[in-house]
Amino acid sequence: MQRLNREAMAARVAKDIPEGAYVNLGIGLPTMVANFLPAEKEIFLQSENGLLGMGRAPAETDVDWELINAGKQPVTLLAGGSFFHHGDSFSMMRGGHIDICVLGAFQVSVHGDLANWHTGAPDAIPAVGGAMDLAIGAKQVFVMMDLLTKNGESKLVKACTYPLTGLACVSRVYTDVAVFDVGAAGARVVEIVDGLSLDELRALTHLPLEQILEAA
Amino acid sequence: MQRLNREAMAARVAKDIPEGAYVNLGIGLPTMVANFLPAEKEIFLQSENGLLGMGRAPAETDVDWELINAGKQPVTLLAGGSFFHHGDSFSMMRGGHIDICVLGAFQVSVHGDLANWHTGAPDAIPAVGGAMDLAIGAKQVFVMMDLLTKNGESKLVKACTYPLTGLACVSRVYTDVAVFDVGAAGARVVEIVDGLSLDELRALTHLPLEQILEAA
Amino acid sequence: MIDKVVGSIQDAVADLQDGASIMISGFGDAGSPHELIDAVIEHGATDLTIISNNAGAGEHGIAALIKANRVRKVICSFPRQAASHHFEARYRAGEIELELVPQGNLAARIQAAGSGLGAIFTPTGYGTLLAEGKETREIDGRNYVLEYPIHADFALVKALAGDRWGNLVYRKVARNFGPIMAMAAAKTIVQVADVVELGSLDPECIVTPSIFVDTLVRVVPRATAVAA
Amino acid sequence: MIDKVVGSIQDAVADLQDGASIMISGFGDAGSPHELIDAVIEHGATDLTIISNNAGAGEHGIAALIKANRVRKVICSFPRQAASHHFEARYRAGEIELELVPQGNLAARIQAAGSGLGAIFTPTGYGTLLAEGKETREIDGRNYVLEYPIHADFALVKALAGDRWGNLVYRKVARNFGPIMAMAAAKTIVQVADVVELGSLDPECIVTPSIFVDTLVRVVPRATAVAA
Repeated sequence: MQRLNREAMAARVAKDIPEGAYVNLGIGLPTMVANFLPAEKEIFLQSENGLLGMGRAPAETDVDWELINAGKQPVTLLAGGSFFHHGDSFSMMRGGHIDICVLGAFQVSVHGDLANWHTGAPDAIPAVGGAMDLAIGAKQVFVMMDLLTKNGESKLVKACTYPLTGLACVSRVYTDVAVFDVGAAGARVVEIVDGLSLDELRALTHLPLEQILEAA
Repeated sequence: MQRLNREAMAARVAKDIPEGAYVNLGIGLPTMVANFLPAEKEIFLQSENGLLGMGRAPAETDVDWELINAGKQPVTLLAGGSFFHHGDSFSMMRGGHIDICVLGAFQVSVHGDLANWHTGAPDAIPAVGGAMDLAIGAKQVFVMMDLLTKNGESKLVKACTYPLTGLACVSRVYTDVAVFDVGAAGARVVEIVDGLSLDELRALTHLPLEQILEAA
Repeated sequence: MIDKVVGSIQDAVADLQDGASIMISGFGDAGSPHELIDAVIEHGATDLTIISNNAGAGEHGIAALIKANRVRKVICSFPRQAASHHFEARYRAGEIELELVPQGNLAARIQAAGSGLGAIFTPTGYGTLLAEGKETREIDGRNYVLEYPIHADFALVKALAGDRWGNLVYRKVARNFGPIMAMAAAKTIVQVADVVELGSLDPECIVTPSIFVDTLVRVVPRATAVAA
Repeated sequence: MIDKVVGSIQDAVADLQDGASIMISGFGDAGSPHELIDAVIEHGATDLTIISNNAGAGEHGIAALIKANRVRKVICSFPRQAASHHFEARYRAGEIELELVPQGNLAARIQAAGSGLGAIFTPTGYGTLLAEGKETREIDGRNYVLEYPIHADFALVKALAGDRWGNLVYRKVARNFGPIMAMAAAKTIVQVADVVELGSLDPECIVTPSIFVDTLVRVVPRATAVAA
C-alpha cells in the first residue's frame, strides 16, 4: 500500500484549490499545503491574526516578529496583501468569505462533524483559538489527517467521541490512504491509494463505505 | 422678556460644552452651535457620515462634495481629523463614545422622552436617518428648540404626543426662554431669561416647574 | 492571474437579474456609484430591492432607477430629501414598498450580514414605531430590539482606487457605506476612478481587502470626462 | 489644548484599581504592550480580570502579571501555548479562573461592547461544550448561540504611532485586537513607539480615531533602548 506521507497529503490537498480561492490554512499539518500551491496560480492565503495575501517564510535575516501567521511563524506579505484588525479578520472567516479552510482533526464523522480542539482529557487545559470559527465559517472545510490513530483506530467515525468543534461542517477529508467526501449523505470514498482495496478500507474504518467517481 | 434668538441659543449651548468633548451636532439649528464654540478650546465634532474633527465651512472655492456633514453641507477637516466607514461611525454614536449630542425636537417630555423624527401626519413620508441612534447613544443628549409652537403650545410636555424617537434619553433642553434639566426627577428650570418669572413659565408650559440652582 | 477588473461598465453588471436585492453605497451623492446605477438601468433588470441610506434625489442615481420603474422595494433610513420626488410619487401611488430602518440599525444589520451573525440586540428604536411588533429584551438594565442581518445579492460601491485583486481605498466621506456593503453582498461590484498596480496600495491603508470584492470597473470621473 | 500624551508609563496606568477588568492587545507577542503590563505590575493593582487572546507565555507580558499573582480571572481563546507555565501552574492550583471563548466570539463580543449592542447570535460554538447552558436559536435554517458583549474598565494597547489627540496607526499584524479593544474599554491606554505631530497621520489611514483613546505614552522600542 502506497501510504501518503505528509508532503504527499499536502500536495493532494493543494491540487483541489483553484486559482483565485481565498484560503485559510490551519495551524500544523495544513500549513504545509502552502508549499504545494502552484506558483503560476494566484491563491489568496488569509491568516486570522490579520493578514491576507500571505507569502512564504522569509529569509532568516528578514524575519519580522510583527509579520507572523496564526501559528506564530514568520511569514511575508505579497504585493496586493493587506493588514486588518481581528474584528474584520473574523468577519472574513465567519461571514462566509473564505472559500476553503484546511484543518487538522482528532476525528471527523461521516456527516461532517469535526472534533479537533480538545481531547476531553480531564486534566487538559482547554484552548480553542480560532478552531470553532474556522469550522463553521468557510464555504468548504477540508480536513487533513492520518486515517488511523497510533492504536489503529479510525479517525473517520460514525459519530465523534471527542468534544466537538463544529457540527456538519466538514466537506472533504484527506488522509494518508484515501480521500473522502462527508456530509448529509454520509462518507463516500473519492480516492484510494494504490494497493488498498475498498473492502480493506471498510475494514480499517468499520464503515459501510461506497466509492464515488469524481469528475476528473 | 429677552427671548433668545437662534444665535443666542446656539451660544448658550456652546457654553456648556467643555474642552475635549466629542460632540455630534444634529442637522438644522444644532449645527449653528459650531459657530459659537470658543476657538481656544479643542472640541471634537463628529459627523455620522464618517468624519471626526470637523472644521468650519470652506471658502466657496474650496468646496469638496466628498467632504460634507450629515446635513450634506460642505465642511473642512481639522489637522488630527479622520475618516471612517458607517459601521465605525455608528459604533461611536451607539457605543457611548460621544459625550454630547445636540438635537432639535418637536417635543421633549419632562422625563426626557424625545420626539423629533415624525409629525405623525398620516400623509407624511417617514424618514428617520440617524435621529434614533443619536438619541440613545450619546452620554448626554441636549435639545435645542423654541419653547412654544407657533400656536403657543409648549413643546416641553408631560408626555409626548408625537411619535417617539427615544425614551428617557434627553438630559437638558435649551429653549428661547429657559433652560431645563429633564429626567427621572421631572423637569427643573436651570435658567430663565430676564423679564420672565417662574410663574409665567409655569403658565406657558402648564407644568409644575421648580427652579434649581446650578453651580456656576 | 487573477484580474477582477472588467473592461466595460456593462460587463460589470451583466449578471444582474430581475428580483435582485442590491446594496448601493453613498450618503446623498458622496460615494454614490451613479455610473453603475446608469448601467443597471441600461441592463434592464427590474423588480429590484434597493438597500441604501437614501431613496434618491434629483434625476440621477437611485432617483433615476426609481423613475425608470425598476424598484419594487427600498430599505433605507432617509427617503425624504429635497428633490426626492421620484421616490415620493411612486411611494404615494403605492407602487414602491418602503422599509424604514434607523441609520445605525441599517449599518449594524449590514455588518451583521457581512460578519455571519444571526441577529443582534440593538439599542436603537426601542419604544418607537419602528420597533413595533419586534422582539425586545432587557439586558443589564437597558432595552434592546432584536434585528436581523440584511444580506444582498449585489453591492454597487464607489471607491477611489483599486487594484486587480480588488483591494480598495476611498476618498473622504465618500467612504460611508462602501466598506460594510462590500462585506454583505454575494457579489460586490465596484466603480473606481483609478485602477492601480498591484502592490501600490499601502497594505496598512487598504480599507476594503480584496476578499470582499468581485468585480471592478474604471469609471472616468465626470469632470475629467468632459475635459478630455 | 488637548494632549492625551502623558510623560511616564507610571502616569499612564496611575488610576488602575484592584478588581479592574483589563483588555490587553496582542496575538502572542505581536502587539502585546509589554511595557504597559510591566507598569501594571509596578503599580500593584491586583485581583484583575484579563481579557486577551492568550494567557501569556515565557516570563514577560501577561505571564509576568500572572506570575506576580495579580490575576483572578482570564477571558481568552488560547491559554495553552508553549511556555505558558505560569498560567498553567495557577490554573491547576485553582488560583485562577478561566473563561474560554472562541477567538471569533471574543472579537465579536468585544466589538458588540464597543458598538453598543446588547447581545449577538453568533454561529461559532453551537453544539459544542463551549455553548453548554447558553441560549440558542435557529435563524433561517442555521443555529446560533446568544453571546453577550465583553466590556472592560481598561484597555492596554500597543500601537506604532499616535498624536496628542489619540489617533493611532499600527504596524503589520501587531494591529490584531488593538482597534477593537480600544472601542470597548471605559479607558484606553496606549503605548506607542512614536508620538507624531497632529495632522501628520493621513486621515484616510488612521486606524483608531482619537475618540477611542484616552491616554498615550511613548515607549522607546527595546532594541533602540539598548542601543541608546
